[in-house]
Amino acid sequence: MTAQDVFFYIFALITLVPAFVCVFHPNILYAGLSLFGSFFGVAGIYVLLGADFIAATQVLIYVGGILVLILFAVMLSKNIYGAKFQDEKKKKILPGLLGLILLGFLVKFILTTPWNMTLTDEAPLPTVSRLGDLLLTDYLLPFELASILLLAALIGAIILARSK
Amino acid sequence: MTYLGFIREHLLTWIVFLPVVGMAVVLFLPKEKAGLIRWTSAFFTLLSFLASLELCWAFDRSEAGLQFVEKMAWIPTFNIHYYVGCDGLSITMILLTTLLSFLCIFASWSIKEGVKGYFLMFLLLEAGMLGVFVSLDFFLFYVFWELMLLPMYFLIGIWGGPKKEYAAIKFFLYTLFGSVLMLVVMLAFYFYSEPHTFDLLELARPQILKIKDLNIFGIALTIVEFRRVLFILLFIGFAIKVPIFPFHTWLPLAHVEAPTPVSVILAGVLLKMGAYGLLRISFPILPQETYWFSYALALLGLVNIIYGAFCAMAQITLPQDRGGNDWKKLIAYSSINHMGYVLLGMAVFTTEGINGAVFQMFNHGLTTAMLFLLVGVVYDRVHHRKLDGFGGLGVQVPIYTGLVALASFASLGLPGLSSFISEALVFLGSFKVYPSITILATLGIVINAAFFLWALQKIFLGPLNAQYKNLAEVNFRELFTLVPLSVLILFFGVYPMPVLNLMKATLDRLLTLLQAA
Amino acid sequence: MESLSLNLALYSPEIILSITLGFVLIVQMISQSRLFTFLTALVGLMVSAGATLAIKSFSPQFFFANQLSHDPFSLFFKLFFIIATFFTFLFSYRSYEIDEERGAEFYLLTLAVTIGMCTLVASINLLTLYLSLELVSIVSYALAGFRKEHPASNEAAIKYLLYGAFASGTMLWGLSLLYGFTGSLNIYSINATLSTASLNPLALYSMVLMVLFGFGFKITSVPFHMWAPDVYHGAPTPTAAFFTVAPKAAGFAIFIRFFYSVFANNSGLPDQWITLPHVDWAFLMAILSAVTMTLGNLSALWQKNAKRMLAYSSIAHAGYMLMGFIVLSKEGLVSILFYLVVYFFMNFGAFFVVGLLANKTKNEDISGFKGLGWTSPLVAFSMAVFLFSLTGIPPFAGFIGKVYLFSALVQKEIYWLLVVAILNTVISLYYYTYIVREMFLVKPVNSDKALVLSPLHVFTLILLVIPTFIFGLYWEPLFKYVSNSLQFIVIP
Amino acid sequence: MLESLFLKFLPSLDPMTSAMVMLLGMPLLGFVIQIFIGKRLFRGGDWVSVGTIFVSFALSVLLFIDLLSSGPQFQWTTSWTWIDLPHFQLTMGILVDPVTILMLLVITTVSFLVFLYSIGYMHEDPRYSRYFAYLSFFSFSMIGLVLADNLFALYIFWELVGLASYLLISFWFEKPEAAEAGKKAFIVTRIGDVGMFIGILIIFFETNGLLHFDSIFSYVAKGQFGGEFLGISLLTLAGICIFLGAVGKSAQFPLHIWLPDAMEGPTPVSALIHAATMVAAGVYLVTRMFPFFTPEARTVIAYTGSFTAIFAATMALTHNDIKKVLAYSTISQLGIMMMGLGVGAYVAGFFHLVTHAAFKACLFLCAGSVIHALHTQDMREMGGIRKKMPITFTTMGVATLALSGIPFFSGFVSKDLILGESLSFAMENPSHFLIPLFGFLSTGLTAFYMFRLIFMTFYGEPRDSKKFDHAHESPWVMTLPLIILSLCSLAIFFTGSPLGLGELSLWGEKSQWVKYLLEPPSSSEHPTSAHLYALILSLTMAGCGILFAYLIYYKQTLSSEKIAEKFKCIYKTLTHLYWIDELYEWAVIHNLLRLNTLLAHFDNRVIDQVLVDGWAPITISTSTNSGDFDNRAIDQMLVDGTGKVVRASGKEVRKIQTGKIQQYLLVGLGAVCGILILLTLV
Amino acid sequence: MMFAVDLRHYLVLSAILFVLGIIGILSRKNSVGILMGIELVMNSAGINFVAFSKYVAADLSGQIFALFIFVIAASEVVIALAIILRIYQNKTTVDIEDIKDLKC
Repeated sequence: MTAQDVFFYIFALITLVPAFVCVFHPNILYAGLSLFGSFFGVAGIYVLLGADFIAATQVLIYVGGILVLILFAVMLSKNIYGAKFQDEKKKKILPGLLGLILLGFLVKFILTTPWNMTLTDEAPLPTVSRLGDLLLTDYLLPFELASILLLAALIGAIILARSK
Repeated sequence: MTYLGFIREHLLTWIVFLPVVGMAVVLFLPKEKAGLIRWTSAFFTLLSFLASLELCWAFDRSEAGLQFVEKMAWIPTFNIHYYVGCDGLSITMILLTTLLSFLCIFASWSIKEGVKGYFLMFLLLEAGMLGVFVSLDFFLFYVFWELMLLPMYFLIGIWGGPKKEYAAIKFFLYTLFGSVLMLVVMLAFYFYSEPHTFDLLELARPQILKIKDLNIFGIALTIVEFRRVLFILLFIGFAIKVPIFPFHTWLPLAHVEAPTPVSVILAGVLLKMGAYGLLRISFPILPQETYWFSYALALLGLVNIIYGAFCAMAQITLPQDRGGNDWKKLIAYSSINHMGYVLLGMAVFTTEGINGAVFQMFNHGLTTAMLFLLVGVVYDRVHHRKLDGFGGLGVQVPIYTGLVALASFASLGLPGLSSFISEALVFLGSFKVYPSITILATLGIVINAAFFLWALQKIFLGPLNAQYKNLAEVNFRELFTLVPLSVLILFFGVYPMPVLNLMKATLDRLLTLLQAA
Repeated sequence: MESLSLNLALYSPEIILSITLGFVLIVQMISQSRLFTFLTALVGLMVSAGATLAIKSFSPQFFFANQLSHDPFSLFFKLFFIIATFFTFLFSYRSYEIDEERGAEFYLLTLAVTIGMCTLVASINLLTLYLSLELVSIVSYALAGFRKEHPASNEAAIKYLLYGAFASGTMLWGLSLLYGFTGSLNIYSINATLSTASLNPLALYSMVLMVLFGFGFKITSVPFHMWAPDVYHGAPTPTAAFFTVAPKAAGFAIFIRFFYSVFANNSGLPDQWITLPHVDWAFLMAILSAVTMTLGNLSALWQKNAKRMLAYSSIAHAGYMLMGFIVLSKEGLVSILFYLVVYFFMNFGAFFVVGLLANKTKNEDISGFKGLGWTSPLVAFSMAVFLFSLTGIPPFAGFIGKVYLFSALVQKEIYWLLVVAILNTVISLYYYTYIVREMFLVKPVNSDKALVLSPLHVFTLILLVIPTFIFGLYWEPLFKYVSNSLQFIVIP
Repeated sequence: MLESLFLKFLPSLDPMTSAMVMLLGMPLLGFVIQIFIGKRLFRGGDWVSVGTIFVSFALSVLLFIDLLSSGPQFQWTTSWTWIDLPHFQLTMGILVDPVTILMLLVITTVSFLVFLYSIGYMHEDPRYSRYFAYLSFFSFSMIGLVLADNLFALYIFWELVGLASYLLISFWFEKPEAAEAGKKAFIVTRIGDVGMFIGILIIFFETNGLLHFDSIFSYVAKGQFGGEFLGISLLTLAGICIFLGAVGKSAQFPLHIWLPDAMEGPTPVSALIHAATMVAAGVYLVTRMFPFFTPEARTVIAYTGSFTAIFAATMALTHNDIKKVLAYSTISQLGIMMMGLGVGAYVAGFFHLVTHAAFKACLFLCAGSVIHALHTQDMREMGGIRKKMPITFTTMGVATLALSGIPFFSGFVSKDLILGESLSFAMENPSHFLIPLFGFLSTGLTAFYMFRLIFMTFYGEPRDSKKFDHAHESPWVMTLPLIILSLCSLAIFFTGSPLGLGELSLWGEKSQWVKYLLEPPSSSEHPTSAHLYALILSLTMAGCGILFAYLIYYKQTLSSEKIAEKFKCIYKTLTHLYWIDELYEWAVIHNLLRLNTLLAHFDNRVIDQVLVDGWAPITISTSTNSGDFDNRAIDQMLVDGTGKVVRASGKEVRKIQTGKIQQYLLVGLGAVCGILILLTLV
Repeated sequence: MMFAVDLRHYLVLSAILFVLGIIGILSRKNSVGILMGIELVMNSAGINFVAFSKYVAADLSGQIFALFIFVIAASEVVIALAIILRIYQNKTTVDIEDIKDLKC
């Protein structure tokens, strides 16, 4: 078990435990806050996977953007501590069961599939410049498309959120 | 001269599409001018009728095959053609259709609201019916077949009686069910034929249908069985239209609820389509299966005869709240009975039988049309059709009584009137093959007589119901619709050959084909 | 850089659409006139359609670094989307649900969806595919909630969003597995690897199902259809009409392209495919098709709201179209394409009439149709045409569409599905004629006034009715065009 | 004579054909004119009908004279193809032979006289011209019937006379009874007709399409008519079927029920149709088809006839309606004729038809005259009008004597022949002794009830003085036919011998013209001893009958009430006509109605709501088991049909759309997991 | 060596995350909570792509995919929050259980 492995398990824990809390904690505020940890954990995983830029972006976008938005939304709604936001237990049984079945299938799939692993050498870090290259050559179209998407999403959000 | 030549070359097209032209003209007429709309429709149906007379005139009676054929590519990629023609089988039906349509226009005078829409629909209906009778391409046939449904739905649904909505949707659902089954068979024919074709004549050639074994969810169907399944599907499609027991329940309802002219068309023409379809499509294309099925067909014919007669009789015996006591329903059920003779005649593959069957189709068209027209006459005046609700009208309206009596006697198969000949031919033909069925079927004759006379008695005989002291006699317009039919009924009852001559060659050829199977 | 100009040329319809998108904003800001904005949007669409036709002359090829494919298949759908958008704009004009000052925003969002759809049908790369799919979806969520004051619209939006996000998440996972298994994002490479590798069928099925979640969501196939009635019901009518037609068509397009490229191989016979070994997704889809049409039709029977009824009907029609999908032959695919065109006119037309009526009554209840045939014969007649066409009765285009679908089944001798389909046709008649009945068989109340129609509405209506007729009587050119459009596989 | 006449006036046409067409066509012409413009003609156009029928009458007389001169071998036939299909032809043709001509003579004579009589009898009727139209139509059909040269054509006219009969019986249709009677007549005869039609079918089938009388006979004679059905040879079966037609038309047991009711029609109609001609058509048919019947079939005919004879005669005993008595008498006499034909007395049977036509027509017309005078048909309201209506009384007396079979009168001649033949038949086949027994008994009964009628009507005290006072003799148009017909009822008219015994005829064999024309030269004479016994027996029976009638109704030494009291059971049975009508009512009509109702119900409930609207098999089986369609439980179970099931399932199915997005997602995900689980399991 | 981390570990981690996200989506009453579930799902997919990118594809395509997933996640959240805000304004609730007016 190398250091990397240890880090993996640590990050996995950092990811999963808050995720668990996020899903099962009855209080939405705690759920939102725990998400913070989970996102960080994922960023850590990315680092382990040699995706430094992705990891950084993850922190920036998720933690800096999305999470803040979500928390903002949570805060906006009144009565956070009111009964309204307390989830019932019963509702979780069926989804949980289905989730477990699905998980079973997925894990079985993951473990039985002969992955076509070609990894020999570590991809050199940092990846930023190569990613930038790709984005302006092979992935130019998605890049542009994303801009349209963002524009449209922005306008859409504005339209919806703006009061009359 | 050249114009005439042009018309004659495309005579069938003219016949079919003149009503459509009429439709287009009516469409641009202002809604308020009801009279103009009526006369325009009358004019175009008359043109169509005249054209069909010309067709009859120019028709070569000794030719068994198709005449006046027109064939044009329509959808080449799907091998669909505009392919029309007529032979002895269809020409009688064309004549019947154009005649009844023309007369019905005059019976439609009592339609007071939505006149424009009514006549538009009516003309479309006529075009659809004529199209069915001239089509030689299965696809074209199907399109026309379905095309009729729409105007029929509206005609029943908008201008019908109290339960019109139910009747209309029931008719529509029923017939659509039948036709989708037909659609399946049509596509199967197309894809199993080599080369793929919708051409009914091509399909009728032996060896053209290369049907394969089939396996559906482990149920193996051999070629023979599969062909039989196809036959049955097709048969159900047509049986609903005929209608053959137990697919008949739409009929009484639709007939009763429809306005008079539409009942006339329904009984006079639409019912024939089923039988026509069997003769035109099922019989030639699947002769072996027809042969295999013939006993069942005869039995169904018998059931139709007896069952229809009993149900008609029940109109007299049942009180109204249990669905009886309705003159129109009585006639509707008698149609079921009459179509039974057609089936019986078709099922036996003898000259007399098949000629009788087709002739019976024609005659039933005349007599039942007349009966419905007559019911309409009195309904327009008193607004009910309860058999119990009349009484002694014979004193008040003798001419009307005479006409009803004539039509009723024609319908019950009195010699000297046209139906007798066709029924007798059917019996003569069927006795050779299925004596016991025929003997049972003769029971229908008695019951027929019983309920028609009973109805006559209830309505016209006995002391005059004081309510109808001022009932008006048939007027000139109504006479105009009724007299031609009575004359034809009488004429063909005495001298049927003009009609039989038209069809005998064709039917003989069909028969040879079937007997070969 | 020569290749860049070529790429841009081949991408010109979408580019023009994006430019239009910008122009719409600018024109709206400058002129403050709805009409100008409207015209700008229409002109942009027309130019884009022109561009689509113009680039037909380029030979089929991949472009944008194998992200997109230029082929008749995608061009057909691009044209389809542009026309659909065009009609949506016509529809939205003066619609009570899209209020005056927000017209530009509506055009903008719809155009963005159109760009997404146009890219989607051409994409052969998982990334572009996913991205354009999300472009379509995310903007659609906003469109569904466009009547933001209206709770139903909000509800439609949130439901659409949640379902969409869930579906795309699941699909994304599936895509990631595909990527993980083959190491490539290009669908042809994926197919190459998949068809040589020996994979556990169950694993393959899991991937198929996960991807299917996303596509099934788009085409409203059972069991991924459940969002559709609510969303179509709640969304503004023009948008709902748009949703039932365009994104669904886009879904079908990419569904076809993806499944036929990734999970199927050419069988050796021309225009025939076989599924990957051990993964009989065709049979699975056949069952889904049967269930979809049945469920859609049955649920539609009792609807009192015309829009909701049409929503269920559109589910049923998805089921019909899936019949063409499962036969694995060119005939089947052609019949889907043909049906989509026909379906566009009739379904859009039906929604259009519902919208016209709703402009007056402010709701879409079927009872609002009472006596319409007597007060506004033209509208009622058109509605009847659309509905009968949807049922599949000659001489309307819907019948021809069904004939092609059925004949695809007959050719493959899948009779059980055919029987289900014809029974469904009969059932569907019942609820379609329910509206017809209300319109014609019921006499209007005296107070009922005729619908007030602007010339534009009449024009649009006629534009929709005529093809519904024409394609029912003479569809040869359309069929030829459609079957020529079915060349989507370019051997890399 | 006839031919030369026609050659003179219509030289270009075949004289016989044109004569026949004219004979047939004249009444038709009368009908057409009357039905369309009769009302507007002078006197309601009665002269048209009378004139046209007179032409036919004259023609048939001429024809008869020709026949007498050319002898019994005369036969003339012509035919045209009527329906011509590949491998199938139906022809229409005319066959003229002695039987035809005799029938023509009877028909046209009686028709003419009745037409004449009707002018007086019907002169007040509002539908005067329509009446004549119908009469003309009847004559046309009847003439057509006897002219037909094949079974099919015969059947056509057979039905047409039925129609005419229907129209005339219910001529006074305002009376519900008349309307009812017309319908009954038509339907009951139609039952017989269907039998006949089946017979035609069998013949058509067996002979490969031969329907010509001659060709059928030669076919049968060659023994080619084979085949069996249920152990009965098809020939016999066909014969019985054909005979069924006659049973219906000639009101033989058990289809006799219509004839008494048919008396609701105007009396001249009863005379013409229901006494002289149409009802005799059955006898004519049997005569015409005589060679066709096998011995077995003939036995059936004989039994039917004899039973009908005695049966109807007993029913006539107690009736008080003058016309009904005559009607039952007609049935009885027709039975005698049938019996005669059945035992092989071909000539005698037909002979009786001819004589019966005259005296029965006379009787009816006389009755009509009485009714006309008294405005009632009930004999209990008559009496003592002998003086007031001498002509009527005399003619009726003559006809009664003829009917009773008293020497000097025609009935004696023909009836005696039949009885003699039947007796000799029974002597040859002792097991069939019932046949003559019935015959002789009926003779006695006939004499009894006829004299009862005479005594009650013409003798005694007037029972209803008011009516009596109004009574007067009828005008000459009515009495003239009476006189002519009563003259025809004299034996001398038929035999040339006043006594009526053919052996004593005055002018050679031709004076026994009926016999002369019909007797096949080869026919063997039966031993005369039988004839002698028969003569004595029948006279005795008739005498007894008259005596009883005299005692009871004239002298009233025996009280009819007392007898009735004594034989209450029998009397009651008789007054109720053996409850035959009630039996029919119960057995046929009632059950038929029930069947109808059931079927109609079946149609509504089961077919419509279950098979079509409904999910069938389970419910059907339960419903048939219970048999009671009215059952509420089934009703509630059945009402929902396929349509409703579909709609109900629609209603259920849409409930999965709960509006909760998370459930939607659950369904989707559940389906995915479900499919995966299913795949792992498979 | 079961604990030696390779592709499968990452995948299992991502699968767990995915399932957790799904459970969150299916069971949360608060619509914002559902959004969180969606984010978890997205994240798990991202992990997948990056892991495959390293182990299987040996290029950066997976990483690029992950980048775009961020973009989409962001826009989705933006739109979603706008909608939720709207609903809150109109109905003063963000409870998904209360949003069920459109049904049947």
